[in-house]
Amino acid sequence: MATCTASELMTVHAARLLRDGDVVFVGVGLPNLACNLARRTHAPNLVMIYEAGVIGARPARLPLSIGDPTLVTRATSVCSMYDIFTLYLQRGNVDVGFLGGAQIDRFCNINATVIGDYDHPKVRLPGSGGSMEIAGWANRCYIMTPHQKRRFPEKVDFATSAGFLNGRAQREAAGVRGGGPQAVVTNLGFMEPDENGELVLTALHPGVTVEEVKTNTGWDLKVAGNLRITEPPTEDELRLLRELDPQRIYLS
Amino acid sequence: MATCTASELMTVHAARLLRDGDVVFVGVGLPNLACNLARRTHAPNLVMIYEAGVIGARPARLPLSIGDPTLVTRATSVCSMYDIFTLYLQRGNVDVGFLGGAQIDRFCNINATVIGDYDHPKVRLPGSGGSMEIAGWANRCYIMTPHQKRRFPEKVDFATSAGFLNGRAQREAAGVRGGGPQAVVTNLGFMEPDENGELVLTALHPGVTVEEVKTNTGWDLKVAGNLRITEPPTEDELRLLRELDPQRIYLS
Amino acid sequence: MKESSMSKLCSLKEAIAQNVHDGDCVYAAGFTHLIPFAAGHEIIRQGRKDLTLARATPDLIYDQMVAAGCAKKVIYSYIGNPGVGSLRIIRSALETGRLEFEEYSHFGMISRLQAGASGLPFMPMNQTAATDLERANPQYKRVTDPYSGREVVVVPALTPDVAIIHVQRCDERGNAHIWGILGEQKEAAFAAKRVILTAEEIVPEEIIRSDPNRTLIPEFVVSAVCHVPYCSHPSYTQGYYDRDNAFYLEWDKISETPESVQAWLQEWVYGVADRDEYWQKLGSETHQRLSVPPLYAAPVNYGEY
Amino acid sequence: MKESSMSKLCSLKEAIAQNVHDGDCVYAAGFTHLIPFAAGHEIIRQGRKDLTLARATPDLIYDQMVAAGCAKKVIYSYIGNPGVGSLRIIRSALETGRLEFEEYSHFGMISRLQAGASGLPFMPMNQTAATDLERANPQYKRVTDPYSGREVVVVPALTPDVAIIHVQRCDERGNAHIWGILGEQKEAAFAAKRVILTAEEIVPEEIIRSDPNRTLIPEFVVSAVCHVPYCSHPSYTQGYYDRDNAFYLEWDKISETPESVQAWLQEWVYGVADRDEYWQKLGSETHQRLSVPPLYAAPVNYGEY
Repeated sequence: MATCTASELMTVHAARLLRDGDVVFVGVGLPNLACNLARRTHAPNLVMIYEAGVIGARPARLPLSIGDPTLVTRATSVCSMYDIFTLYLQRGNVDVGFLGGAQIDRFCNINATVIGDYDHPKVRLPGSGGSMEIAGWANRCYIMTPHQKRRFPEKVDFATSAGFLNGRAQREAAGVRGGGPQAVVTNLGFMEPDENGELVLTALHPGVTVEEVKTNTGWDLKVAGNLRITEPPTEDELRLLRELDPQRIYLS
Repeated sequence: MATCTASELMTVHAARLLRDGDVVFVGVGLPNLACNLARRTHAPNLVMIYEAGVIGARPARLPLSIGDPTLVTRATSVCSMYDIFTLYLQRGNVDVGFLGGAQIDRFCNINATVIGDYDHPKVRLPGSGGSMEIAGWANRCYIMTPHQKRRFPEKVDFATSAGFLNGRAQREAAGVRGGGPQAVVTNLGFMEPDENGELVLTALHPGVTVEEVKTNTGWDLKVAGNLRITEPPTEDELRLLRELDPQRIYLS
Repeated sequence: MKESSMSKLCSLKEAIAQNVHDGDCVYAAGFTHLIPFAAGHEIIRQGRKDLTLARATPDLIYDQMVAAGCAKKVIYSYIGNPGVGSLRIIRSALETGRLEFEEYSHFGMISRLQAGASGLPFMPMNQTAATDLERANPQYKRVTDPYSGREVVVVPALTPDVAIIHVQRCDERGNAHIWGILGEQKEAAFAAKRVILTAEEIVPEEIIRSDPNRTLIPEFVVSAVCHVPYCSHPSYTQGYYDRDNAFYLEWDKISETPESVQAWLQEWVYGVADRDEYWQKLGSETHQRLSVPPLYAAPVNYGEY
Repeated sequence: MKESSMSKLCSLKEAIAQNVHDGDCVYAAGFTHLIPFAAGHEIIRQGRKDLTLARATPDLIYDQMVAAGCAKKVIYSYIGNPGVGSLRIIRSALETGRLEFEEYSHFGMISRLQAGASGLPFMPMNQTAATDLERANPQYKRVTDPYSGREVVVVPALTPDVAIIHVQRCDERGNAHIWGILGEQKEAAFAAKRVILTAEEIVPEEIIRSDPNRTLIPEFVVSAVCHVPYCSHPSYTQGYYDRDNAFYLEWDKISETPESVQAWLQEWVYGVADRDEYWQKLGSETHQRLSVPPLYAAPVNYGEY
């Protein structure tokens, strides 16, 4: 089994979740690497779109910001931000969104706004950016994040983006078009929402124990009956991935 | 005094109403000729925009439709129809609109929809096109039309575009941004709205009598206290105008 | 899966057969420019019925489709023969009640498409003070602006079953460059459930990717890509050929009687297999008359990043 | 009046002096691309106060303007150093309450501009199921869709006093070609009451008119036109120079202490007269590092009609 870093492990597993032909709303960093890895392996027809208004990017170098000019040169299309959020995302043309935040809770709601009270916060985070709408309207959403207790509280201080609110029925009542989060990929394994929208442990990476995951999760994490052990990254996947970030800016 | 046709007379007078720097929402036909004449005389900085989404057209030949390709080649900008109606017209970037219709009434409301009842009309006309919004939102509107009784009823069968409704106060209550019609230019003279929004006769072309105008108007037309006689078209104006439509497609 | 497997290239005949069904709402887009006449003619040849024909400016193509019995309803904002006068066939069908209709202003019509394209249920518009059309068409409604307390006028999203969009060039997946008058091409493509793209030229992906800001329609809203040169005659394609104004005038005469309309359809629609045959039949004098000398845009440097 | 009399060319110093006043709401547009740093620095040099700085992504330029004491409020949807991390100065000013703020999602922010640009009082957005920000910011409201009875979320129009827009090229009247990432450039220009255009190149009108579909901003919304090459460094201008990622990383260090921030402002803003001097001061090694080989778009034929 090839050795790899936590970032590499998460990125390879996120890449595998993508399907050929998926239209993916991408950010910089690991999601960008996961998409490019998927394009070079099982999903050559993956279409990457960026909130800056870039569609079908073919970056020749590692993009260092969400508006890197290498995303534009050789792209299929460039449109305004308003068009990206209306014609693409709100209209239902986006299959997959990647989400991230400082906190993700039991029902997979995400906080990227504040730690503490909104008006008098302990920490003011960057804010929603595109994620409020991506979480609502992309067909499927995935989250990649290190598995740490402070990142997984029972309830987020502020729900910037909707997972399943207090349960799947509540999300459905809001009538949003997207299917919501499908999986949280961490360095320990996978958590996926159950029929009620609650995140449960569904897979462990090789060598990880259930106890280890529970210790690093802020609520009493349920474990799926059919708990899987994940397939480790292949040599090929790691080689291709490392070629995408040769200076290990994101893979460190 | 140079002799000219009714169309030439109206077009020259319409051209004179335009100011240098005006942004004008133009149609084909006489309004297009009036704008081009103004550009070649007193208003070189006139900007012509078309509902098709063309801004700053410089037609090298007489445009025969509102979407003629000669309007695009050498234009300043081309945008979508949605942008023309939002960013340009609704936002208040249009100074002047030209309007036309089968009927224009006492309060300068315009009918381009039906003669008779809407559901069982005697005649179904082309419909609003852009005129409903132009009449509401352009700063100033002008109308060019032959002076015939059937074109000037007391009340339109259908108000496609708003003049002053039943009086200026009523238009103001609707809160529309545009100033409404400023003048109706006919082959007999000018009618302009008074303080109540009612069209009154304000000018006669040389040789025309008040009686002649009244006979050709469908309501008891008031005559302004300071009734003017218009300055006839100059040789220069007629020469430039005729150069714009050498085959006399619109000037006949 | 190989990238080439994503090609959507097919004949216009196949594209219409697969994507336009009896009873569909069709939006054959274009504002004077890029009107997909070839697609309208193919729909006539395939004998589609009960279509709802939506479009700001029905133009001759809908007049012809109504004459051929394809339509049960039109949705429009201006029914005229642009630059000429009336659309005799549609007008008469409306006046006699043989054709259902829904009428808007241009802005109302385009706002319906914008809502449909944006995935929104409606779009707001400022009041125009003219309320007769609002009263005549119950699809117009009002909503109170919660900031000022004033009312705005709203129209509901339009999401046609199929949009037909003619473009200057696209790749075989359907990424399309459009220039010249844009009308409602982009909005119709995003609003529709299916999109048939017809193109003057099918070009390698690299041409499209050399100028991404020119790409208004992306592959993943496109169902079929058809190579149909001269698709828009008697309308035009900016940079490729001129508008045939003579035909617009001629149609005004042809459409004076049902007999001459049927004779015209027989000769120019039923009587030809496809657009190639139609274009050849027009003859070299017409080809010559509609040809246009080139005039190129200034270069644009994207940079080799 | 001669056409040349419509030139709006002036120095950036004059443009800022005439168009940006204490207390104004300023929208210095750009999404990573085309950020008008030179204009921000000129505002700092002229000592403007109490500005409301609106922009989806405040980026380093607003961090610098806040550090220089120009701002009393920010309106934003993402406060970060793009690709690097936090905007330390704004974040700290927000956390300590020294800076007022209004927060949206990107779509909320851009919808506010779209409404402002369109002359509409508000824009509707579909619900996202996440309602905490809606509750935290009373500018978010709801309206009932009259067609379905369901609620949509709305935001009010944003009409900044002045927008500052950097473009690749424009003519001296302000007709501007933009390519690459468009962000909210067009919407900000139409939404604002005044527009300052900064351009890499001032070109003859004929260049602009050779490609009208590339013109996103027309002269008649523009108040001033300034020729400011390299205006966007450390951001970039597509086709003209690269993004200076090294500086974005460096700012993360500089902004760790007020002393190093003030020293930086002293050296790079107060200590230089204008952008020319700033660019020369950066030195040939940086110029070299940010230069980009050309890569041109495929030709586009408009036709000599």
